[in-house]
Amino acid sequence: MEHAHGLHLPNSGHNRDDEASKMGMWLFLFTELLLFGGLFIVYMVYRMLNHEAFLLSSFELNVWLGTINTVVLLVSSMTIAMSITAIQKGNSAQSIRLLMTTVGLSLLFLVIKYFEWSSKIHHGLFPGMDYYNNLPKGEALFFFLYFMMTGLHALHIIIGGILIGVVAYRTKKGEVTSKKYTLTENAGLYWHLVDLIWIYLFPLFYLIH
Amino acid sequence: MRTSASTFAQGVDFSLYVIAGISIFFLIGITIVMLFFVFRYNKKRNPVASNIEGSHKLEIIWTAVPTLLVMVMFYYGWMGYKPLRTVPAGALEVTAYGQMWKFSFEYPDGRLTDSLVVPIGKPVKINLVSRDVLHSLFIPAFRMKEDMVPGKNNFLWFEATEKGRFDILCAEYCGQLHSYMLSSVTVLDEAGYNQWLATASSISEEHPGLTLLKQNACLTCHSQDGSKIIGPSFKGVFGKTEIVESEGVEREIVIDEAYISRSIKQPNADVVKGYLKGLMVSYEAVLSDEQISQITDYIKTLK
Amino acid sequence: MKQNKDHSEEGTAHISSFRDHWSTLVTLLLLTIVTVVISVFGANLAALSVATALLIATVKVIVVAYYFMHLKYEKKIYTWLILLVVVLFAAFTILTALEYYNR
Amino acid sequence: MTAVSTHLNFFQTKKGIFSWIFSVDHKRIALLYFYSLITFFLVGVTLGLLMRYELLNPGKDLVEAKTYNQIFTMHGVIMIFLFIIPSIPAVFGNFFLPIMLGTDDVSFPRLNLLSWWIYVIGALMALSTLLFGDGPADTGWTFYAPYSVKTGTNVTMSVLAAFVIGFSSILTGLNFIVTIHRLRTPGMTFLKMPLFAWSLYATSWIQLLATPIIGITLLMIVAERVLGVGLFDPSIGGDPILYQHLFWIYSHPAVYIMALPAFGVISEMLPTFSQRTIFGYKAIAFSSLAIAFVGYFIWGHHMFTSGMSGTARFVFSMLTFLVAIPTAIKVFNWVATLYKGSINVQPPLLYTLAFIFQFMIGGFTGLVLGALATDIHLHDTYFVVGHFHYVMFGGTGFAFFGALHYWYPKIWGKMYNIKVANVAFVIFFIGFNMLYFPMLIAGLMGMPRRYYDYLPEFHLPNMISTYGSWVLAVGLILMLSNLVAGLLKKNQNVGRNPWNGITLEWQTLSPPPLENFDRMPEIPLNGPYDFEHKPEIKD
Ligand code: HEA
Ligand code: HEA
Ligand code: HEC
Ligand code: CUA
Ligand SMILES: [Cu+2]
Repeated sequence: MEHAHGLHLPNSGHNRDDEASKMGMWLFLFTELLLFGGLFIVYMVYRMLNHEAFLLSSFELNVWLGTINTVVLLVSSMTIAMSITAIQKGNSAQSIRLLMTTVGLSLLFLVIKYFEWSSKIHHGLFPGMDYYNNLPKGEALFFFLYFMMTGLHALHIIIGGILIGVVAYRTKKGEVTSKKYTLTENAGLYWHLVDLIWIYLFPLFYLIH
Repeated sequence: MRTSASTFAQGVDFSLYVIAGISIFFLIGITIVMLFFVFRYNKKRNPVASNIEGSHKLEIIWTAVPTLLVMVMFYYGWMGYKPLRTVPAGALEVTAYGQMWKFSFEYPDGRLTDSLVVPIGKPVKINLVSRDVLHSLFIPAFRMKEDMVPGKNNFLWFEATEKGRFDILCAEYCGQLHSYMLSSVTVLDEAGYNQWLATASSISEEHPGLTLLKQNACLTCHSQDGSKIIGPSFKGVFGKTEIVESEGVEREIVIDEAYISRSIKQPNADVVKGYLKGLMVSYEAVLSDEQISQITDYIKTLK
Repeated sequence: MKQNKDHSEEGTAHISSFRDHWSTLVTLLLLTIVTVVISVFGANLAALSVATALLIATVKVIVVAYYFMHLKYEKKIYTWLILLVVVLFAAFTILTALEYYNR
Repeated sequence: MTAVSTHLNFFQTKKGIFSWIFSVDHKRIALLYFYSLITFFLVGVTLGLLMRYELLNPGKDLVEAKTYNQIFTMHGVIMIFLFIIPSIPAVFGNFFLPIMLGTDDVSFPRLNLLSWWIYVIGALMALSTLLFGDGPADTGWTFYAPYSVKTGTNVTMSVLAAFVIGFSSILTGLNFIVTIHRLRTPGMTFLKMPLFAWSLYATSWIQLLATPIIGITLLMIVAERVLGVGLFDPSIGGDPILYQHLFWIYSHPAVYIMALPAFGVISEMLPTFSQRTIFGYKAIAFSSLAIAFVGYFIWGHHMFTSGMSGTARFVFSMLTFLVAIPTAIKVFNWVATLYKGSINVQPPLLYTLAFIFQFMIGGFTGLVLGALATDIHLHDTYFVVGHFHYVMFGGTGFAFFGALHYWYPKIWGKMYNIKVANVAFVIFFIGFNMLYFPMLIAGLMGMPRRYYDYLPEFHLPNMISTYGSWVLAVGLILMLSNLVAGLLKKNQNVGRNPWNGITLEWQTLSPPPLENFDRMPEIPLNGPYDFEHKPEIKD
């Protein structure tokens, strides 16, 4: 590209550097953690101030759907980890299959989430709706945080799903190989982060009985 | 230059002098040393530099000394501050309300004033209540300031040591007329204060509705002369036909008693076209029905 | 420093076996079941149930990070950096809570 | 001379506007940042001038109260988010970090370009508030709830702009951290890095780990305004104090995003103009990390009068004093660096000295604010305004202009008129202190900030301050026109190393070639400022 002529430094920023991409990914995950971290602080404070209301509202959520979704995410975490193993061993076909399984699981997660949300919205619990506006303050906060946090999380699921799809496509095109699989690894890291956040969201919203 | 008229002033000023003293000493000292070096080791005088990489001894000294000094500063800051939050028992309690853009004060006997009057040499505790956004009650002469936070009870206290009239300013940005949110505190001697207490609070000739409008700061947003401030002017408003938006639907209404009452109790139910929702807060808990009808009576007179 | 060429094959990357992944998953599922059981049937534990739920969540997170995210086989610096982030976040919450507890 | 003619410098390799705005070369991106920053700086500074004119006399001089409020908000937002936070890292960091490390670019060149684009988009969003609705936000740059959720001005757009710009900052930080870890030239260990790189390293960690918090906070403001939920508005359930916590969890560390890079350039200029090694290299390097770390835990000092609990006030005040210690270490080491040097008084050194002086005033006034007793009196008065202009403008701003004078010949391969630069500096310095010192006095007298109008007793300091702003303006205009005039000169050759500096950027051509070096850079034997074993640099 632009760097066609002249001195070539050994440590050029235009070299391929897998370690750097991985490090970049980790750093990016840190910012994601703190992005959710801000919301967790809000959650903590409002829970401290509205203890009873939070307890009461959490009964509105369906523990079983939450549990199923947890399982779905955990399994998807495993499949993507396996797809890395597969590509490391040079088995791209298997890797693609595992990636697509992960995408499938992410869709399953979203479908379940959709049913959960729509039943809440049906009850008028979405911020701005009439029923919501008349809720006691603490409960309204609970549902706002519920929608904001699971919503932001779902957004991450969608982005992650698309990213994994891209990885599968590029594996198919032979751009991801057993010699060059940072992309798969990074998609995996991102996906695990989404899982990590859910691991905390789940008890905080569904299990405070 | 600075008046100090409360028991805190001394402690606060003392910690200021301690910190400023140490600071000015270092500021001048370091600046002089710096300029001296620039002069003494100028390349004309000192053509060859010596590479001195550092000195552990010096590093330790200039870590330890500032550590010590900042702890001293912290200590005096804390000592000067502690009395500010410990209210003595038996303090006179006054509630201060802040709203865009006016302070008002409520005394235990129920009288409402827009400036504070306190006796000298007696602790006074002010409970701070905000009706809309953040404000901050600031009395420079007393070295005292504390925010009025809506939905949260905050307080400050002081004991005045000097007679006179001192400024009260709003120190937390609260919107358009923040810089006009002023008031004052008058410190009287015991006798003067008791006399002030004894005078009946509303012997004025004013229309009681107007008094209410003034007391509740309605007039900071609503003019009486037809000009637009934040809300619609009260002039000629009664009986007028105007367009309001209720729950997103525009409709035409004629302003009558019921509408005014609703506008005061639920200002956001019908929002006048061209004005903003949310700025005016509900006065349902503040004004009784009787007071509202006094206000309405007064508004009717503004033709 | 060791950045003299392309870094594609720097070190030999550890390859986890499918079996490792399966056992990690089983651990995580077991932990999930424990949390759900505690909170659904152990309602009388009250505040404790939140604490245990969060504790178990933390264990799960460590498992995911360690095995799925390969932290176990990465350079130590990543572990330190993660600890840094955790310490920071803990400090944020503690300092904020300090205020609300003493309200 | 011959070397110069055979190598194309990075300006010459490609032409046309697209070769700039889509360039992945860190030097071009740095200059893109520079031109956009300076534009916003001029806008911000003009707003400052307008404010000062309004405050010349009590009562109305120029604008209405609401306009004034919008002006200071716009001024604050532009200065903080568009100028001072990106300033040194995005311009000089981008340009010189790779060169100082002896590499040819950052680790993620395309991400770097993306950061600039995000920055520009954010900036356009911020400026777009001028055009529609009720005009720019009138909340102050702090966007305190609940006012910010109630007012009718375009707060939502301003807040979204700040959110977007935050990402640019995060990505720049991420890029720098990876670059420093991965791309140092062979032989350059962490402890042989120039101090500028160290300060950028510390800064980048703050950018990376603090910015997301404000991102999410600002999104909550948007949600609150759009959906009407009561997150921070107590009349519908929320807690306004929580907003302040979240805001300052970012914004206090952010002040060190502004200050640390300035410390870095100061640590570069001092050895160069004293022609000797820096005093206490490790102390300066590690104190940057210490400041970055401790800086995370002292945000509460902005909230001493908000009704926080006594325990929290105690802890935050104490921690606040702790940051003074690493800063003190730096100041003492800098001054010691002048000792037994061979000091060459040039414009960059003048800015350096002014920096130290003014930053001390700023820092010491910070200590006054950090103490509980005095902050109760001074919080939200002009004393605070004086404090932060001293640290931000008198500190970072002066360091920025110092750095500009320092690296000017390297970036453009030309030289400005040194005499004029010195004169401009003197006017600038006098104007600056005349503008901001009276603010400290007004604050002690009790004049609150964000005041459109003031009581007559504050007239004198305000008057002096306004006159000072005019002096400052003259200085600034003279300085900038001198720099521009330098660029218009033809056929100059400043050589590789006009100041006889030692860090790697002085070993290459001025301006550098596209791949930064025309020969393998050589690092000095013992540490980056080892003037005794300075590699010979031939033109
Ligand atoms: C570049 C930006 C920058 C920097 C570096 C600092 C540095 C410091 N700041 Fe400042 N500050 C701001 C930008 C900055 N600040 C801004 C923008 C605001 C207002 C925000 C708003 O409300 O809009 C603010 C507000 C602010 C407040 C809140 C005031 C209020 O609203 O009530 C406080 C209170 O503690 C404070 C303290 C400090 C301290 C203790 C330091 C310390 O880091 C200073 C340390 C430096 C020194 C101490 C000097 C050097 C040392 C020596 C010469 C050695 C000798 C030293 C000793 C003997 C101790 N700052
Ligand atoms: C780096 C940051 C920075 C810088 C450089 C400045 C620079 C200036 N600021 Fe600053 N200021 C802030 C950051 C900064 N400010 C912040 C964060 C706030 C808080 C906002 C808030 O409360 O929310 C603030 C608030 C603030 C206030 C308080 C407002 C209030 O509380 O009511 C005032 C008042 O005087 C002020 C004045 C000035 C002036 C006169 C300048 C001077 O530097 C300006 C000097 C002028 C010149 C040097 C002009 C010369 C140039 C020209 C004339 C250009 C010609 C034009 C073209 C060619 C297009 N500022
Ligand atoms: C902070 C500013 C503010 C304050 C204080 C305020 N108002 Fe209002 N008021 C408004 C705004 C804005 C509107 C228009 C929007 C609306 O209808 O809600 C309004 C509307 C009204 C109306 C309806 C006017 C019309 O033309 O339909 C009445 C009546 C009224 N206010 C009375 C009062 C009274 C009485 C008080 C004091 C007890 C008061 N207001 C205090 C801002 C304010
Ligand atoms: Cu009320 Cu400012
Ligand atoms: Cu701060």
